[in-house]
Amino acid sequence: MHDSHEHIEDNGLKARVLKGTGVNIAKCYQCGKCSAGCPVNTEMDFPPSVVLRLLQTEDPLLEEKLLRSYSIWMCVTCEMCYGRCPMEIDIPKIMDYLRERSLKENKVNPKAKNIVKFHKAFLDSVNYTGRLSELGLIADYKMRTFNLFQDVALAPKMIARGKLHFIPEFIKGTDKLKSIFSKTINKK
Amino acid sequence: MADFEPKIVAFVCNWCTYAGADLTGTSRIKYAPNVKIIRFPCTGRIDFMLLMKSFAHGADGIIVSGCHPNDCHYTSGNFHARRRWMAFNELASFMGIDVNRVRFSWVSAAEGAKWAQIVNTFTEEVRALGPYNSYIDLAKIENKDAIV
Amino acid sequence: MKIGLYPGCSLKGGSREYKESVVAMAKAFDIQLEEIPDWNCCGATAAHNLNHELSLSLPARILSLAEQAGMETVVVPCAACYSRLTIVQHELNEDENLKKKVVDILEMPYKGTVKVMNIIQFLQHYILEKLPAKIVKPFDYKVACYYGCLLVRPHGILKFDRPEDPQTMDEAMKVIGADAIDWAFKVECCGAGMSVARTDVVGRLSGGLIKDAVDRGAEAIIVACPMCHSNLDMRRPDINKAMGVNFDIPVIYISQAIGMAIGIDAETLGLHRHFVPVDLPEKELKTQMEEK
Amino acid sequence: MARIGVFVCHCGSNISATVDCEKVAAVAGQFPGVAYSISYKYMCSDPGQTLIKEAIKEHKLDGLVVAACSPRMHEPTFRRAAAEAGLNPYLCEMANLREHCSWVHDKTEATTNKAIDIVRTLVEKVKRNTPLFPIRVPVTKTALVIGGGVAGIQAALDIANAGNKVIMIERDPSIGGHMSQLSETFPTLDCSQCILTPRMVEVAQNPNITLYTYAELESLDGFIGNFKARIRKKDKGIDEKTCTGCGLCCTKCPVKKIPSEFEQNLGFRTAIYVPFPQAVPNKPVIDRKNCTYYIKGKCRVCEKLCPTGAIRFDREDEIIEVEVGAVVVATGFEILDTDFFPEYGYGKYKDVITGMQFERLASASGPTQGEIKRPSDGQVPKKIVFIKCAGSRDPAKGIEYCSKICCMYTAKHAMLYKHKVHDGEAYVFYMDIRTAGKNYEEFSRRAIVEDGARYIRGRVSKVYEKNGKLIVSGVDTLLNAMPVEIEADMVVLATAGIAGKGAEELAQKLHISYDQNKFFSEAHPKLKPVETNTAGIFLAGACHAPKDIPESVAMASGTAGKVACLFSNDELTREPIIAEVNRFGPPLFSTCVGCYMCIPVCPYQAIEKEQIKDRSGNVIKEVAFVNPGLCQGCGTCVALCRSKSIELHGYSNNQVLAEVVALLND
Repeated sequence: MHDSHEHIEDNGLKARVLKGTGVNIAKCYQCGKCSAGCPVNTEMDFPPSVVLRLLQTEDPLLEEKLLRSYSIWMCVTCEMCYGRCPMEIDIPKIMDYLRERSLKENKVNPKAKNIVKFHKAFLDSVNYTGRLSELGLIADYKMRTFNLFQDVALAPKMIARGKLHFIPEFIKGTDKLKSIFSKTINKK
Repeated sequence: MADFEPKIVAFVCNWCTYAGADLTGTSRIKYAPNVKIIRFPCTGRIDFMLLMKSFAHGADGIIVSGCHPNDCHYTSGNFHARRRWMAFNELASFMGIDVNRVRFSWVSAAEGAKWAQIVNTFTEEVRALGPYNSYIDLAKIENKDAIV
Repeated sequence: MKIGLYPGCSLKGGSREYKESVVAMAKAFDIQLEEIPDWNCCGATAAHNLNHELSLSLPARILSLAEQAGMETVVVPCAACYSRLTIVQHELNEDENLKKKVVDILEMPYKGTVKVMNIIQFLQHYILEKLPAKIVKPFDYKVACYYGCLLVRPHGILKFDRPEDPQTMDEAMKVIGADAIDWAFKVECCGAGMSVARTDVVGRLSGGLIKDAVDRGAEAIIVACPMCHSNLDMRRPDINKAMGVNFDIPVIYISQAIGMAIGIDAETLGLHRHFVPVDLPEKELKTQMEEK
Repeated sequence: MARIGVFVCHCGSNISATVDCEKVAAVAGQFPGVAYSISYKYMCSDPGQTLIKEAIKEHKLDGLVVAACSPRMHEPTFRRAAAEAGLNPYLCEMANLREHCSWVHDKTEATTNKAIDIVRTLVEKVKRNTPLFPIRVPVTKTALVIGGGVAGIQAALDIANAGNKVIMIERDPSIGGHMSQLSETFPTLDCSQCILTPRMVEVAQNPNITLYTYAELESLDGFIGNFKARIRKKDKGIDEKTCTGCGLCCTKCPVKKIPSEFEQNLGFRTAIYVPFPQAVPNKPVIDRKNCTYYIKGKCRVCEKLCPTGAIRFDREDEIIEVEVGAVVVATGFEILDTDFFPEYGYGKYKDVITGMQFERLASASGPTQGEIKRPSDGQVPKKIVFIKCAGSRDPAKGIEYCSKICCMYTAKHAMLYKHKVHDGEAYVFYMDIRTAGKNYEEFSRRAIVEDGARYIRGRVSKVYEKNGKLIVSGVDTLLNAMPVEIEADMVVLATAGIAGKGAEELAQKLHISYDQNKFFSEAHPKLKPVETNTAGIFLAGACHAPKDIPESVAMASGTAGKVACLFSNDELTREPIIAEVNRFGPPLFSTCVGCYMCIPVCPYQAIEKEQIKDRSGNVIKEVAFVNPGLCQGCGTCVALCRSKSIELHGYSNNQVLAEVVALLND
């Protein structure tokens, strides 16, 4: 699974991706098939193959650009790139890694703030109740993003169809969950 | 110990290392006279027995050298040699033979300089290790010249 | 027969009709689905987007709970949850250290032995062969089976169906008398997690695939993923806006379609919960007889 | 007591500058068994050699050690001298005092001593040398050529024209191979048929060549110069002597809708058929799988109609045995089918075709008489997309290597298309353009610059069909990986070239090795490109790796040259430095215990099991036997043999041990 590659000791992003995900970016020969199949290619400032290219350069400036890019947040993890890559490079895994780094080094692209906020809202809801409460999520998300009017039309229809619960259900192991969160994403 | 001149035997294949050693000569690269070469068609031909006998007859060090992987004149002889060498290594160290006194290497017909360098470094290493009498005792040869 | 069930959050809320129909369908075949006690959210896209360890731990807890409940098989109707659970199980089995790490985080035992099944595998194992006998009203419609991303990718790990132009769902639909059309967007992405944050993207992607299905004469789109469903169904207004058209093709869960074929009433199947009404034209009996 | 002569050479001052040659000679003279010892300025010179020859006679020497330069330099010289003086040349050894001593050490006591040690070592060895005699094996001057493609044809003609017999076998009903299916050929765009068919006819007419089509190799035994091949001649259902090839049977055969292999399933053939008009031989065969008579037991229309009564339903396959001295393997390659590619529709789209199918469409003799028409509806495609590296350079789903020929033939296809459909658009998706070769780069540039083919750098992710169009979604990696979507009428996949069907089984029949992609392996990647590691078996063409026509033909001629060399003498003489499993009289027969560890390690498959039988033919013992025809003398088996039952002549255990002992005990 992991391509071992002892020669790389430097702590450039390419090397860190290898350490962190076991994916060897040097394998990519830039055929572009990933970008060709990517459903959100046009939304991205750097399509997948370009993301890999940027990593291949091992140029700190370009790596910086990448961590601050919108692409890594636009990726919907549909796995199409991975599924068709002739070199079987796990690009979604790389994207996950880059997002995590971008967040840790708080270099999240301004345009991607909403996406991140949504994910955070989602996880907070899970952290809080153990499960996702859609109403809670939507509300929380709106508070974070302040676009209060998006989807207002949706909520009532959902309620009418019994799809929104006002009282979120709590699982018994919420404390367990909290400890999981504190040991991972909320680690100080 | 300063005046100790190690005796080193080199078992080499005709096509790569022997030719490489020839090149060392034609390019006039100097090396220690301690190493003496015995020519074989292929490292595949070189078996344990020769190494043991060499020690038994007072060799302080042994070099086994042939073609680089995939360059073997006989396509795969050197691979068998390498496999055999790995097995020997295990066995030898188990038997208490000092495996530091055996050097396995690839030297191609173009690597005259490399040959000289291998000989010199190995000679110094063996010189540092001192004479290898322990094996002779170990082997307890009644009549050294049994097969002469 | 008792089999473990991991509904996941959507099937509790926004996509409750999926769960309702799955349970009803299973019941019709005397299969009792038992929810994993005190299950939690799998973390979905959000978790693996933000934190790898969290994205491993949440599903690991679910699997651990299932193990403790003595469940050998767990059905995961939600394709997204199915993908997360399967991938995590795979990653942990591949890497002992990672497993240890996660177990420390969980403070729970974890073996990684539970057999995780998606809804189609569940059908194949327990239902399809018994199905023909139970059909009362063949589902005699042209349908576009939409697999989406997470059911078939990454193929190396899921090892389910073929990654391009999969067939298993089509086969299942043929059993209940449907005409599963050959179309081009079976495994294309609907926009998935962007549903809220980038609704416009969903409009474009989902719109594109609905258009292809409609163009090829599909009367219904069959799905096996709540995310796909909410994007294609709940987001229909956005889609129609984005495409400047007015698609009214219904989006039906595979379990609902089968439910309809074996005569479970619309109420139980939760068809009324859809945003795009499911009113399929009555086919005249003749064709039904042929199907029988 | 041995009578060894030691001859120490000064090599001008090359040796004597650092080595005291007189001393060496003097000391050597004292060695037990040395009868004569002398030093001289130039041993390799005429007087030097005369000196040696006379000494041999005068002192009745039974062994020589010439202490001079490297044996790799002058061993042949001195062995010849020895032979001229009536001494077996293999009783002469050289001590390398120059390259391994004088040139690499300073003038010291130690250097001279080393020289002495080296000489002593060789003296001890030569004492144990035995007379050896070059191995002579007769050569059957007939070559078996397997495969009648352009490589096989070229090899056969060259070998035959050198005055040797050739037996060519071809699996299909006609020779010609893939080349006969091609339309035009790069980089000159001359018609493939026009240049190939004359050579095909030559093969049929050359008195030195015996052609068996519809035939396959059953088995091969023996060794270089002396192979025995068994050939299965599949029953053709006709009598070739009486058949005039009028073709009436083919026109009248009721089974008409069989997809034609030659037309790549774009056309049809009958059950009794000639694969294509210019076929050689131009006589039909009955395809048993599709013939109504063989399926249902009745029909026989062809039989009734045949004016010469050549149809034969009563025959079976025939096995013939031939003796050949060399084998040329020219079995060619295959290409991946369109159904190999999931993302391109698993072959379900009729208008997604392979490069080979495009060749048929473009060929004047093809199913469309050279008009480019879509298989689905016969329309002329106005937009055509060529996808390169379809399966090549794709470790995940296809093959890891580059198929090499696709860049050129795709450029050619784009050109041909533009020449035939002037208002058409040709798109080529590529990753790299690899056109190394004489006039190749110029050719591919022409496709772009003059014929206006639109090259887009990027791999196509998906092809799907929508209202009669093929939607090709690709990307332009030179424009920040911008998506490119083309509504094409036809898509041509430059599908990977892969090893031929049954390559593996054939390799096992021939005992030749093949690589991880099932292409046959050459004996040495640089220096023995056409030999296999089984002596007497050679390679030609694309069975070795994907190759274009010029390369295949060049390789074939190279191979033919090798075969001609082999056939240029009536006997093969080979160095007697080979291994031998010992043999004794009864009751022992041999110390070989029959563990056969030696068999798998031999790189030349030279070792086989031999049964030792008594007079009444009962097997007494089974032991290993080294085939002197195949053994190359590497000695790997010797080192491996547990019972020390194998000796390598010239390097026997006895000899080398003596060397070791002598070297270490001064």
